[in-house]
Amino acid sequence: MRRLAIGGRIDRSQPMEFTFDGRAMTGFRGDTLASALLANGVRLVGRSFKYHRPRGILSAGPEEPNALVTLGTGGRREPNLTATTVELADGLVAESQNRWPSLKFDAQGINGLFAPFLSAGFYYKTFMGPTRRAWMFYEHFIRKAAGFGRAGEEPDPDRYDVRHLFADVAIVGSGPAGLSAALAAGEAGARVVLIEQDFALGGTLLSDPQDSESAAWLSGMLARLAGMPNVSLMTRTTAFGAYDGNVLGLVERHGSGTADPKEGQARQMLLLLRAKSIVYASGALERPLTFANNDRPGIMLASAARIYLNRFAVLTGTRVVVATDNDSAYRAAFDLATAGAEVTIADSRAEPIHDLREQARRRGVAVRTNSLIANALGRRAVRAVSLSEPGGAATVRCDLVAVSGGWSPTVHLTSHFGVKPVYREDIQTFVPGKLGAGRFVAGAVMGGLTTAGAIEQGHRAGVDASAFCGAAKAVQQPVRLELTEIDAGPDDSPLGTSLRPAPLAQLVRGGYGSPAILPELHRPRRSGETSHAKRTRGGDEEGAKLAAGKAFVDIQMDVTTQDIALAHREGYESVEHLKRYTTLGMGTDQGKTSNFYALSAMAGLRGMAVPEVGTTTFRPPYTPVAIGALAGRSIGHHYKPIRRTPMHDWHVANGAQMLEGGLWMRPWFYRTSGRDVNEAYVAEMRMVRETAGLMDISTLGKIDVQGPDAAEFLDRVYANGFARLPVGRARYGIMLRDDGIVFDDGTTTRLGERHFFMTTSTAKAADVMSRLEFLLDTAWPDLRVSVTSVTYEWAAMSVAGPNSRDILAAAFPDLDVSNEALPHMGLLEEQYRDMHLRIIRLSFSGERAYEIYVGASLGNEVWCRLMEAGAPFGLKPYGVEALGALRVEKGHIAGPEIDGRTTLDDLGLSRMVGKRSGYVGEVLERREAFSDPARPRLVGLRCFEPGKQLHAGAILFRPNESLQGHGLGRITSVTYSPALDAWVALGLLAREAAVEGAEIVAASPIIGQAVRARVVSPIFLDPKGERLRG
Amino acid sequence: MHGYSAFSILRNGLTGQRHWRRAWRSPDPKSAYDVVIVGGGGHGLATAFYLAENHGVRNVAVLEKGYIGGGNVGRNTTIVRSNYRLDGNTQFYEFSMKLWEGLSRALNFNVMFSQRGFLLIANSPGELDTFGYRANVMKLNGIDAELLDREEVRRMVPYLNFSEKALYPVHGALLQGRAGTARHDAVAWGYARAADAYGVDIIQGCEVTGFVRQGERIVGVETTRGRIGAGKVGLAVAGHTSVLAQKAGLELPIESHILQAFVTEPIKPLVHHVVAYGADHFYVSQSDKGGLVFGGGLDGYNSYAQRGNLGVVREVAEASIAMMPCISRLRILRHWGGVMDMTPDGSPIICPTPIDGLYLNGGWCYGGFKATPASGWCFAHMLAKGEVHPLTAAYRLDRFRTGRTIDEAGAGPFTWLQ
Amino acid sequence: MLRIECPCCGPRDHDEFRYGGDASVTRPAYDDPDFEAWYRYVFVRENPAGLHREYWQHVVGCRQWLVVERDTRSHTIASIRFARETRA
Amino acid sequence: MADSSTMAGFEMAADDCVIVQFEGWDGAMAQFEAQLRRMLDGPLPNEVGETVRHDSWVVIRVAPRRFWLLGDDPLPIRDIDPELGCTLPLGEGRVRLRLFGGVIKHVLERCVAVDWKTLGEGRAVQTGLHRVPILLLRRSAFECDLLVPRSFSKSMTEWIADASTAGP
Repeated sequence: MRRLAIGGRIDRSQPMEFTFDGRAMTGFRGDTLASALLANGVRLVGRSFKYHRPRGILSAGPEEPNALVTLGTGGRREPNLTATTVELADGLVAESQNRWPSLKFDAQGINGLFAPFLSAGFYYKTFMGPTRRAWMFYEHFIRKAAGFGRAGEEPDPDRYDVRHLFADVAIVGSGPAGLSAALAAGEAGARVVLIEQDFALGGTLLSDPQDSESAAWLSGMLARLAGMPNVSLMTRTTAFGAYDGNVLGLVERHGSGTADPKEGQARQMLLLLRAKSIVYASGALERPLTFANNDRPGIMLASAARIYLNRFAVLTGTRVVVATDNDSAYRAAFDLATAGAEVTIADSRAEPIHDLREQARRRGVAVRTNSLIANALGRRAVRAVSLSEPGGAATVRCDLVAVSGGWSPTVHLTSHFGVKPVYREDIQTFVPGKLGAGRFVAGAVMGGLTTAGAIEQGHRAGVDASAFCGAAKAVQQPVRLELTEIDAGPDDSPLGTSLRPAPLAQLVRGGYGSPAILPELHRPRRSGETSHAKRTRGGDEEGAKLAAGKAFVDIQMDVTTQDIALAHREGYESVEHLKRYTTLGMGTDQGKTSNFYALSAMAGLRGMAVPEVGTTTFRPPYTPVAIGALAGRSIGHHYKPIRRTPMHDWHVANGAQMLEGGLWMRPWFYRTSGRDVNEAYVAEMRMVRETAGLMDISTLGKIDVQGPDAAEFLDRVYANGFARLPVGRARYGIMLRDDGIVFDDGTTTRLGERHFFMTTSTAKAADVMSRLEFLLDTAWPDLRVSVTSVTYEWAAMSVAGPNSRDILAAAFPDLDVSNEALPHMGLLEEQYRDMHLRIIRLSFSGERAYEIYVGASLGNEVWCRLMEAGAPFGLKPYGVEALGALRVEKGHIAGPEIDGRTTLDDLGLSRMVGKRSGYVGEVLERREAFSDPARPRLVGLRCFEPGKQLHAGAILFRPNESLQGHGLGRITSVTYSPALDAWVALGLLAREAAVEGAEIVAASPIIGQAVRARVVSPIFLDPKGERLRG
Repeated sequence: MHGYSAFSILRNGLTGQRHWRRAWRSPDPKSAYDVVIVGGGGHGLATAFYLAENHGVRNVAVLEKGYIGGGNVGRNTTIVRSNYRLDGNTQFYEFSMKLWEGLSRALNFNVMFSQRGFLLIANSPGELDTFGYRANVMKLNGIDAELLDREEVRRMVPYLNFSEKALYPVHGALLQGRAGTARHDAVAWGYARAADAYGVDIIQGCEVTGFVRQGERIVGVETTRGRIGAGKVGLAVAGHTSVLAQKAGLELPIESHILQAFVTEPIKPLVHHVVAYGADHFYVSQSDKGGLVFGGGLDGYNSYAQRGNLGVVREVAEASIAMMPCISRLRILRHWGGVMDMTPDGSPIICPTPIDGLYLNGGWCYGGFKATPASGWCFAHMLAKGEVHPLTAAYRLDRFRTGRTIDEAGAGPFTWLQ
Repeated sequence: MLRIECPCCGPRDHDEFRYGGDASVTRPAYDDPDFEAWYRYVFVRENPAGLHREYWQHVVGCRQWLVVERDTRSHTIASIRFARETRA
Repeated sequence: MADSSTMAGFEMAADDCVIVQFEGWDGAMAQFEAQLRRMLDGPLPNEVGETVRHDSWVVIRVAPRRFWLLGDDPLPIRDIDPELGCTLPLGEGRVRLRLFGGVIKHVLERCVAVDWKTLGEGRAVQTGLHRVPILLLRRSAFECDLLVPRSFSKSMTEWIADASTAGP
C-alpha cells in the first residue's frame, strides 16, 4: 500500500500532520482520514462490536461499517466517526475504538472463542436466574462490553448554528445526474440549491482518473454552474432527512479545522431548506460480497479501491483479487492494473456481459470466470483468498481483495415521507416508490444507468422540477459526456452493468460457500433459474471445506449468515423481526451495506420473492446527526427566550432571587427580607399585613376586550355574570373548560360600556387568549368583539397593606384615592402627567390593595416612585412565595387548586354562579361524578400539634384510619401564618369528611410524618373582608 | 415448550445452533376460536398468554395485520415505572411492575427488565411539592419512592446540568428505584412464544376488515385470510383503535397522535438510570447496546403516519442539551414515530363495549409499554370471566360521560395536550 | 415540519400555529342545554385515517383560526380556509 | 430604550414607537375601511402583509380585519364609530429593532423563516423569532424593522446580536 507520486485530487503542496492512536503521520489537503491512513500503510483500524475481530477500511464513504474512530478530547471528544468521511485536518487526533489495551492486541478478542454460544438472540434465552434480579448482574458486564466509542462528559465548547433557507429546486447529490439537473434548473431560472455531503463536488465522477474525459466534463460543469447566481452549490452538507412540507434537514460541516468558536463560527450548521421541489440524485452504494472471513482488513469494495487510487492516489494493494458478480468491478481492476498492481478477477459468472476479456488481456489482468470467492486467509490483513471453481479450489495470494456484489440505489431520502421503495425484479434491487408531486429522481438512484443516461435523466428532472415551481425559461440541451470504450472500461458508466441481473445468484452464494452453516438456505423464488446458479450448488460440499469461518452480513454488528439462518429457524422471518432479533442494520451505518443481502437471504430461506419478505423502512437521519447541530443556537442562555418585566433590573439590583415561571422571570423572594426563602417569605408576609408591600404583577395575562357585544361575550366565557357589571368596577371571574372543569380565574374590569380589561393567571395567559379567539372565530362569529393581548403593553404592580392608600396618595399627590373615589373593586383611570394610569383596587392578599397599571415603558419609573413615596410607610417589595402564602391565609385558590381536575363546586365557588346558564362548561359541569360525596372539595386545615408543620402533598385520612391507599384528599398549598402563629393549609378533602371542626391526619410518609390538623374554613384571616374594604 | 437456559445455549453452541425451534408457530387460522384477539402487539399477546395461563382458555387466536410487535411495543423508549398518583392508576401500574419483576422467568424469555431506577427531576420548588404528593401516594400504596435533594441528585447523575444559571435548575428529584427499562421487542416475542406453547394461534399477515354479527352480537371477524368465528372478540390495537372500532360501529373518545423517539450511536456506558425532566419534555436512558434512547412530547396533531416532524426533533435536541450538556456531540442515529391512542384524560380504556361480544383494550396514550403485563392480565380476566377486573374498574369507557376521568396531567379534553 | 399556507400570511412552518383539534364536530349553541350534544362535541371523535378537518390558529401571525383539511396518513393538505368562512 | 450595537457590516438599534390598532367588525368592513380611509386621507393596504405609507405613518394590514398604524409620534387617537370597529394603542408593548447592513440577509436567516430574497420592500411579515411573535417590516435592500414584544426584547436583541457575529 502506498501513495503514488502523481495523480489524485490531493494537494501535495499542503501536507497535514495527524496522529492515529498516538502515531504521527502525514497526509495532504484533500485526503480523508481513511485515505491518509491507507497512504500511511495502516490496514487495521478497528475492532468489531461483538467478537472484537480486527477490521480494516471497507469503503470510501458514509456507508463505512468498520473504520470508526474517536476524534478530539475533553468536551470535544466525538466517538464513532467514519474515517472515510472525516476530512483530514492539520493536527487532527484520531483514536481507534472498542479495544483494550490496544488495537493490535485486544483482550476481548477472546470473545471469538465463545462465538459458537454468542449467536443472535442468545441473551434472550439465558441470564434469567438464579434470582429475579439476576439480569441486573449480567447486564452490568454486557453494558460495559457494548457501545463503540466513549462519549465526553463535559459540555461541548463548540458552537452550532441554524439557518432558514428557501429554494425552488433542491438537488441532492452532485454526481453526473445532480450536476446536470442543476444546470438545467439553473438555466430555467429556478433558484437551485445543490447539496453534496462530500467536500468535493462530482460524486462518482471523482473516482475517475484526473486526466479522464469525465474529469474534464466535471470541471466544465462546475465552471458553468459557478457562473450562475441562482444556483448555490453546497459541499460538506448532508441532506439527512426529508420532512413533510418538502422541508429538507441539512447539516453543513465546517471545513477542515477552520471553525473558530471564539469568532462566533459554528462547527456545524443546521440548514432548514424549504424547497418547492426536490430532485433526488443520490446515487447508489456498492454491495460487498458475503463469504467466509469477508471482514478481514484488506477486503474493500471495488469502487472504494478505485476511489482511493484515482482520487487520493493511494494504491491499496499490489497483488489484488477483484471478486465480482458484475461488470462494474472490472473498471477498478483495470485502473489498479494500470497503476502497477498484479490483478486477478474472480468473476462468479460464466462470462462478463460486456466484451471485457480482451481489454483485460491487454492490461495483463487475469480473468477467472465461474470463480466464487469462498474464504479469505490472514487475520490482521488478508494474505490470500480461496476460490471455488469448476475445476476445484484455488488459492490466490493477495494483499487486497476488491469486492463487488452489485449496487443498491441510495433510496433512503426518497422514503422518508413514507413512500416505500419498490423492488425491481429485472435489476434485483429497490428503487424509489411513487413520489409525491414536485419530487423527482435522476441517475443511479433510479436503478442503474450509464453516465450518459444519468446526465440525460438529471437534465429532464431539472427541467421538470423547475417547471413545477413555475420557472420555465428555455433550457439548452444537456452537456453530454461521450466516453470512449477504452477509457470508460466495461461500460460508459462507473455503475456499469451492476444493477442488471446477476447479483442475486452471487448473494445467495454467500451462503452456498458455507453449506454447513446454512443448510436450509434456498434461493429466492424467481422465474427461470440460470444454469450458473444450478452449477454453484453442485460445489456445496467442497465449499464447506473451503469456507471455514464466519461470513458476515452486517460487518459492523457482527451479524453472520449463520445468524440469519438461525433467525429464520426460530421464526423471526419478517425483515423487521430479522433486524431486531439479530441487530442487523442497527449499527452506526444503519446497514447501508448489509440490508439488501439480509433481505434476499431471508427471501431465499423462505422461498419467497424479495418484496414478500418486506422492505426495510428508512428513517432519518441518512447519516448520524450531532444533537448539538439540531439544537443550533438554542443552548445556554438562548435555550428559550426569557421574558422580563419592565422592573426586572430593579429586582435583580435589589436582591431578588428570581424564579422562572412560564418563561417569565419573577422575584421569588428578596434576600433583603431573609437569609433563605422560608425566612424571607414570612418577613414579607408580616410586612404586607402590618405596613405595606409592593409586588410586580406584570406577568399576569392581560386582554383588552372591546365591542358592542363584549359584555355578552364575557357573560358566556365566564361562569359568573359580567353583563351587569357597572362601568368603573372590577369583578373576580372564573372560566370553565367545555368539560365543566375550572380553566382559569382572574379579574375583569369594565372600562366603558363596550370596553373591558381582563386579567388571567400568568400560567394560562396564552391559553385563555387563544380560547377566546377560538370561540369568536369558530362558535360565535356574529358577536362583534375584538380581543387583543395586552400582556406586555402594561407594567403592573400591586401595593398591598394597611398603608397602601397612603402610599398611593403620597406617590400621586394629585389623585383622589379616597375610599369614596376608589372603593374596593373600583377603577381609577387617569392621565397623570405623562403617565396613563389604570388603578384598580383589587386584593389577592386580603389587605387593602391597589393594582397599578401603566405603559410598560414607564413601569420602572412608577415602581421607583412608589418605592420612594412608600419608604416612610415601611414599603418594601415582596415576591411570589409571600404572595402565595398570603393568598393561602385568605383562602384564595391558585394553580395548585386549579389543577385541571377541579370543578367550581369542588373549589366552593358554585355560589358565585347561582342559577345562571349559557356559560362555557355549564352543561358538562352537571356530570354525575361531580356531585359524588367522595369527591374532594376545598377546605382549610389548621395544624394543632405544637411544633409540627403541615406539608404540601400530604395525604389526608380520618384519625385512626389506617394510613394506606389514596386517603380522603390531600394538602394542595401550605404556609406558616405569622398572623395566627400556626401552620395552615388549603386542601381538597372528600365532601363527606369535609366537616368544619373535624380532626384529620395529614400523612407525609416520604418524610416519615403524620400530623394532626383540624378542618376549618379556608378563609383563615378576616373572613368578613374588613381589612380590604374601607 | 422447549426451554431456554444456559444449558440449551451450551448445547446449541456445540452443535451449530441446529436444535432451536421456532419461537412460535405460523398456523393457518381455524374457522372459529373461543376468543379472537385483534392486534399482535404486547397487549394482545400478553392477553393471549394470560388467557391460557390464568384461565385455561387456549382456543385463542391473535390476529396481526403485519408482523407481531410491529407497533408501539417495538417503538417506545422502553421505560417501566409505577409512579402514578391518581386512584386507579397507582394500583394498576404497580401491579404491572410486580408482573414485570417476574416476567422473564414466567415467560422463560429474558425480557431484560433492568431496574436501574427512574429519576424525575424537579425544576422548581412547586414541582418538588407535586412530586412530594406523588411520593406520598406511592408510599401509601406500597410502592418504593424517594425524594432527593439537589446534592443527592448530583451524586447520582453528575452529568446533568447543575448550573445555577440554568433556566430549569435542578431542585431535587423523585426516585423510583424499582423502575427501569426492558427490551421492548423481547416482550412481544416472549409473550408470543409462551402463548404459542399453550396452543394459542398467532396469525401474522392477517388484517381484520370487518366484524361478523348475529343480531346485535359480534360473533366473528372478517379478515384478509377469511372469516374467523369468535365467542368473544378483544381489540388490542392501540394507535389504530378508532379505525377498527368504526368497523364495528363503535364511537370512541380517542385520537391518534405521534410520539417520537430517538436513539444515538452506541457509546460506552454513560447514563445508568432513566432520567426524566418535568419542566420540558425530555427523558433519557441508555440501552444495553449503548445507544442513548430518548424522547419528548407529542408532535401535536392527529396523525397515523409513523414518522415525526422536524420541529419536535429540534425541540427535543434543545431540551436534551439544556438538561444534559455533554449530549451535544453525540449523534442521533435514528428517530421514528409511534401512533398513540390519545384519550381526553390521558388514561386507558379497558372495558366491555356497548356491543355484545366486543371488548376493548386501548387508549394507552404513552403509558402502554409499562402497562403491558397488567393490561394483558386484566383483559384476559375480562374475556375469560366476562367481568371487569377490579384493577381496571376505573378504565371504563363511560367515564367521560359520568365525569369519573383520571387526568394525571390535568390537561383536559385536548388529546394532543395530554 | 408541515407547511401550512395561511390564507392571508402565506405558507409557514406548522410551529407558527396552535393546533385546535377536530373541526368536523359541531359546537352546540352557547345556551343549548342538551347534554348529549355537548358530550359528543367535547369527547366523541371520528379520528379518521384519512382526510381530517381540523383547526389551526396562526398564533405568531394573523391570529386567525383556520380550518385545514389534511390527510392524517400522508399529511397532504387538501384545503385551508378561515374558520369564519367555513361557517357560512 | 435606546441601545445601539455595531457589528461588522451590521447594525442594530432599538427604540420605542407608536402603534395604534384598528379593527373592524365582521360584516361592517366596507364601511369601516371607508371611515379609516377618510381618517387617514389615503388608501389602505388591501392584503395582509401589504403596507401603505401616509406622511410619517405606515399602515400595515396585520389580519383580515385588523390594521396597525406605525409611527414615531403620538397619533391623535381618533375614535372609530363603535358600530364599525374599535381602536387600541399597542406601542408600549413592543420595541422596534432597526436592523441594517450588508449582511442583514445572513443575520435574518439565523432568526426567522422568512425568504428575504422574495420579500418585497415595504412588505411586512408576522412570524416567530425563537418562537416569539414578531413583525418584520422590510424597509429597503439592506434594512428592516422588527417589532418585538417588550418583555422578550432583551432575549431577542441578544439572539440577533449573537447571530450577527456568525458571518455569512
